[in-house]
Amino acid sequence: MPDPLMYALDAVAYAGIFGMLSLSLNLEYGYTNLANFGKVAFFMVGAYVAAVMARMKYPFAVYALVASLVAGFIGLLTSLPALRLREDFLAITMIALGEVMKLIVKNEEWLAGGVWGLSGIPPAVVVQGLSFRERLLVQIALIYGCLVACYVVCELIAKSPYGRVLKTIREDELLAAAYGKNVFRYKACTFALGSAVSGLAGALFAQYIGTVSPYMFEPTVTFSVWMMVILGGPANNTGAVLGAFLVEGFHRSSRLLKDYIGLPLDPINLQVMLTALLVITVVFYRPQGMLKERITPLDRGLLKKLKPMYRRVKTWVRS
Amino acid sequence: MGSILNTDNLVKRFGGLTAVDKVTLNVEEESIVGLIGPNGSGKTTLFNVLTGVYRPDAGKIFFRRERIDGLQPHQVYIKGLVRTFQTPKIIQKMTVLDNVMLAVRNPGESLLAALFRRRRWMGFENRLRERALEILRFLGLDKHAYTPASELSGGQMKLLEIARALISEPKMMLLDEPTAGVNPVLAYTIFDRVEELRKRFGITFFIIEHRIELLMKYVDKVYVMHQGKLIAEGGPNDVMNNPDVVKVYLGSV
Amino acid sequence: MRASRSLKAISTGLALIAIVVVAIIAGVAGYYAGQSAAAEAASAAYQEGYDAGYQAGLADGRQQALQEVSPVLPSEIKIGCIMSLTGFLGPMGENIVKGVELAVNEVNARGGIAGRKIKLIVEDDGTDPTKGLEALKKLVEVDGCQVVIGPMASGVLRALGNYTNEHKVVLISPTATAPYITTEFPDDYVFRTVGSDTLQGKALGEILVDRGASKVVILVIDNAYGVGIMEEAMKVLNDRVVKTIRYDPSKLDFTTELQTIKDLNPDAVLYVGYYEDGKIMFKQALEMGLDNILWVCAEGVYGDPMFEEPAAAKFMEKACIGTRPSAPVGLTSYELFRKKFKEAYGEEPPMYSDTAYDATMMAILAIAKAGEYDGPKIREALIDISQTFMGATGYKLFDENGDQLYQVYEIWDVVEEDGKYKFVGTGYWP
Amino acid sequence: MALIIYFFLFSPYRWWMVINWLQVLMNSLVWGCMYLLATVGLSLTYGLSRFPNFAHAEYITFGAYMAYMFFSILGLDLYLSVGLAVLSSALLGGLSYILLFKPLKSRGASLIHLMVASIGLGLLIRHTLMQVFGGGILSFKMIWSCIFIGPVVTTPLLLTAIVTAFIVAILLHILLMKTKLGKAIRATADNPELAAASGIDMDRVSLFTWLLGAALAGFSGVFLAMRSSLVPLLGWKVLLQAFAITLLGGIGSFYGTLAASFILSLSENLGVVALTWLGLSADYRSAVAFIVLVSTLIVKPEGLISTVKRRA
Repeated sequence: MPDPLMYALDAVAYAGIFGMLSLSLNLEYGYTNLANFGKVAFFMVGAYVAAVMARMKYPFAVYALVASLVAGFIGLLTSLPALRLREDFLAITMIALGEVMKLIVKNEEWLAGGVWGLSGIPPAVVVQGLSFRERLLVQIALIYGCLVACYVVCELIAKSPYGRVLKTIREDELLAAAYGKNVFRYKACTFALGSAVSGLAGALFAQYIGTVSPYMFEPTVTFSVWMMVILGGPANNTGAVLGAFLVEGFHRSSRLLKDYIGLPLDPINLQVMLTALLVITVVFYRPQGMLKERITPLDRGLLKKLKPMYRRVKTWVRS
Repeated sequence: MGSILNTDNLVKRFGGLTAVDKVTLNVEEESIVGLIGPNGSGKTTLFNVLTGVYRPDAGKIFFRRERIDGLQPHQVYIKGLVRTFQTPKIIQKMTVLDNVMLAVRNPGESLLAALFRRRRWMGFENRLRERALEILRFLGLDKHAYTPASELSGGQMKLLEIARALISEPKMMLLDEPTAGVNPVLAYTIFDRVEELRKRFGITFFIIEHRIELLMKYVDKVYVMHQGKLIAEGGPNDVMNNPDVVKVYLGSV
Repeated sequence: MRASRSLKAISTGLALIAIVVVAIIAGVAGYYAGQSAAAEAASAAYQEGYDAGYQAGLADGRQQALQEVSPVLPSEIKIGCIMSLTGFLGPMGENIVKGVELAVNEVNARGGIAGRKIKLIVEDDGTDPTKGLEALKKLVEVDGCQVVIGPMASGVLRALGNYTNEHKVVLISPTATAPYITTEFPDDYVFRTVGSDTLQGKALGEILVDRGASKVVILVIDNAYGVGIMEEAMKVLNDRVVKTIRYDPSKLDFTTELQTIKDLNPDAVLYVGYYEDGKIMFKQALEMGLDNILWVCAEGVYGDPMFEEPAAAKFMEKACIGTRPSAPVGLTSYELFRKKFKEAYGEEPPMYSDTAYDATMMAILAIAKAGEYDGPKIREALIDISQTFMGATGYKLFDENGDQLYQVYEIWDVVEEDGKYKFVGTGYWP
Repeated sequence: MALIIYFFLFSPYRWWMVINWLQVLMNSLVWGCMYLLATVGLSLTYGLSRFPNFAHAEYITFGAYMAYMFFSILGLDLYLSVGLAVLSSALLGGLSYILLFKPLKSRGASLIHLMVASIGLGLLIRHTLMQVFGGGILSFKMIWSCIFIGPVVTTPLLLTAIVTAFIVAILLHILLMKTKLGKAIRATADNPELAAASGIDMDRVSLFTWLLGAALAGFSGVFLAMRSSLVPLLGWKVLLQAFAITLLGGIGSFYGTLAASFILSLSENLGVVALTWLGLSADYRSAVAFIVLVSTLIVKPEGLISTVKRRA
């Protein structure tokens, strides 16, 4: 029976997963000015590692950890040759990496099913006797748990001296180096962290969809993530998540819309064309995105807000 | 007093162009040394070589009797050699205070510390903030401490750069045109502060400057550079009367 | 200056938000508008009752199915269709949808199922499993489809299997031939009206053996389709295979691969590919003079689009034979389908439009027999229907996996007649 | 590496004896020429405007589709349609520069924003083409008879491509070395500030380079499409190779591109030979470009012939 709420919730779950990708790109691009045009590669690595391990009946916590570690490690390894150079070199290398990684999983059947892909990946949390809605809600809880964790990590980083260094590197590498920051190490570290977060998103994605195949990881995924960050607002974590919601909502609504508006265009074509136009428009007229980067001193960060709240909760619990 | 920075036949080439040509110089501790020369004579390149931005093609650099040529910029910084830039490098999207504080090596600058051991660096951060505010007060910028750095005027940006260089407690500072684009009154203030800093903290200064008349009032020694070579050195008066220098300046005008 | 700039920034920001918000609202509103329209149509249709529907119901002696029709059916019966309209399989997808449309239009012209019109909702999956799953969710959750025709690619189908089984939605693919599709989800809601590649691989292998090829190079497209057939054919050919080459279809130059074949000097090549890469492969094979050996091809290159490239056509005429899943010899129902297709679209039915037609017809009949728009019931009805159904491509009796038990493969050859190329059948397998 | 050498020397089949090495060389030559035409524009605009234009792939595709439109749909003369296609491709390049990249640069857009915009533009062009011409395969419907030159097989089209590429290379050499405009292009790529200071009309030089680059890309698109067939991803499929060549040759360097085109096509073809004989999928062909790319970045990031400074 029709249940549009499920479709909406499904979109919410997707937005959560892509929100994590968007956060990780925000960390790389928004804070550090690293042009990672190969996001999809790390997403794919995470998904595949999770798929392989989940089929071997490892628990979610283990394979999610391994997935992010492997993705982070590959990210680190491949970015090393390009990180010392200008950002366009990283961009080109990463685009190429995305294509090559796809080639590898496609051709090495022993590794991950090759062109067949892998299916039958069990969901992370299995509770017997739940309805579809309840199961979806469990998934959403899991995904949003991870999203919140990533958000907190990103916020903590942004509001720390580490984040300050990243911003310095973003604005002026020479300045950062002249003031004692090992630019290369910071970049590599951030790239690895961003890739690890993407890997975690990939793990969530694999267990949510239940299948992985090389055809899921096309370069357009990367472009959507870029779209999310640029639309939402680089160097603003809330903006990055918001961007994920907007883009996912945009994709879904264009699929729904085409049933009621008799457009002579293919919906997927239209979707891509509009997305591309929107990106160009945003880059042109509002490069800072919908939510601007906030210029606040470090000491007015998240923790200052959280601490009283935490205290209040503590006293409430004790009383 | 010994020398703090000296170089030995330093060479830096770009393609066919020799930007720094066999430069040998010597800066005494706790002195203020000027570096002048016409545009394109290689002054900023020399600074870049000294601070590790460019690797020299030949020659040696000693800072406090230690070889520093071939080190990365951040390693040079750790040795206590700090520089400012010709066009002030200000992070527009940070507050003035953060712009100053970024100069200090902070235990919170590692990824793990940022995530887990926050309490450890927060104390450091608080102390650092006090110190930064103090330095801003000294340079008259304390009113703007919490405003975004993009709202400062050009002269204030220069001061901010000096503040940033100061907070790291350097042994020696390389100032690249500290008064470029600054009104004359502020320019004198800047040099007064430099003088004061030298006296108070014993910092050595090496300054590129175009306002020669201003520079000469403060420096102990001047180097003149032309087409990558040092063509003269000595006290302010000696240099100004050196025929080579006069020729260079008249020739270039 | 600054004020006006920030004003501009705010206004562009607001405009952006507005665009997105309007898009979302329009989507939601559109959905509810559609729902209320459907409700209106429902009351009208109920009055007409199923009597009229019975009168106008399906002919062709299928009354048995229709007698069991109960009035529980919704006023408008939605059938979903997921096809690859963009992406790598895009060109084929458009043709296959024609087969689905043909069946739906035909039934609608006769009054639909018990007077209820059938509404076909076509979604594009862009040959991407993620998009395919999203399309299926949209069809099931938003439109409430219980029967979905598609998807085309085995890889996409695989991503949908779990969801289909959980939500008890009947999925009939007219094209996905990879062997694992049905065995991976046994006793389930996934069916197909096309033979598994297990059979075709065997067919191709045996044809090669028949023709006495002792040195065979296997040249396949590097995806589930190509590799699937390759593995099955290897079981038949064993040590007759001197080399297997998997090529990347997205590369437009195969000269090096072809050169390897030429250097090996085999008796025959077993080739699996699609139109896009097939055309280039044959063109370049012709250029390299590889037309003096026998090429045995799978059905991916069967179809008139191949002749759009004259060089490929010439090569196929000279060197190629192949197999394709087809109806048994001289099947009347296929001729009927062909006639109808030609009337509707003015062209010969392209590859797989026949299986798509059959899949749709079976789905419609199953809905009619079930008398209720409900996945599990339709599934049972579908299995019943398959016992007696004779479609454009022959009997469709499903085995316990949802695979059809019989599949006949036509062996085709290409001939030239008055400067025009065409495919002719030369025999059948088995 | 050791494995490959081992395979070369001690494989019991002595397989290198059966390979027609001349044919491999011929294929490399052909592809080198195609790569050259496709990449020169990318390299020049990259050098001049200082950002990698990902939409360059779409100029290739666009040229091919335009040629198809003029030739197969409108039924014009072959040479005329190719000419028109090249012109319209140039027009597209020029327009995208004037309408998108130039204003973006003058607004002070960052390098990453330029790259993102160029990817967006590429997707826009590709999907517009898909919408107009359909996502299907189109073909020029021409048969090329084979020509045997000794043990090597080729076709008139390939010979034409080779000759064209050589003519284009010579013309480019004359343009860049002998004319004032060419000198201006090189000077601007070397040092934009200095060039502007010495009175070079930057706008005119940039615009000309973009027109020229897109025109050559469109030209290569026509050859690529005639050789195989016409699909919306035509350009994207050679983009990775194009970037590998650009970086290997040195950004903005014509001679570097010239050399790198042939180096890459040779290593790709040898790579495919090795892959098929090692029993690996020939799919890995594009990985060769990736390996070339990464090793360039590690060993000689400034490329064979450097004009642009690489470190930030």
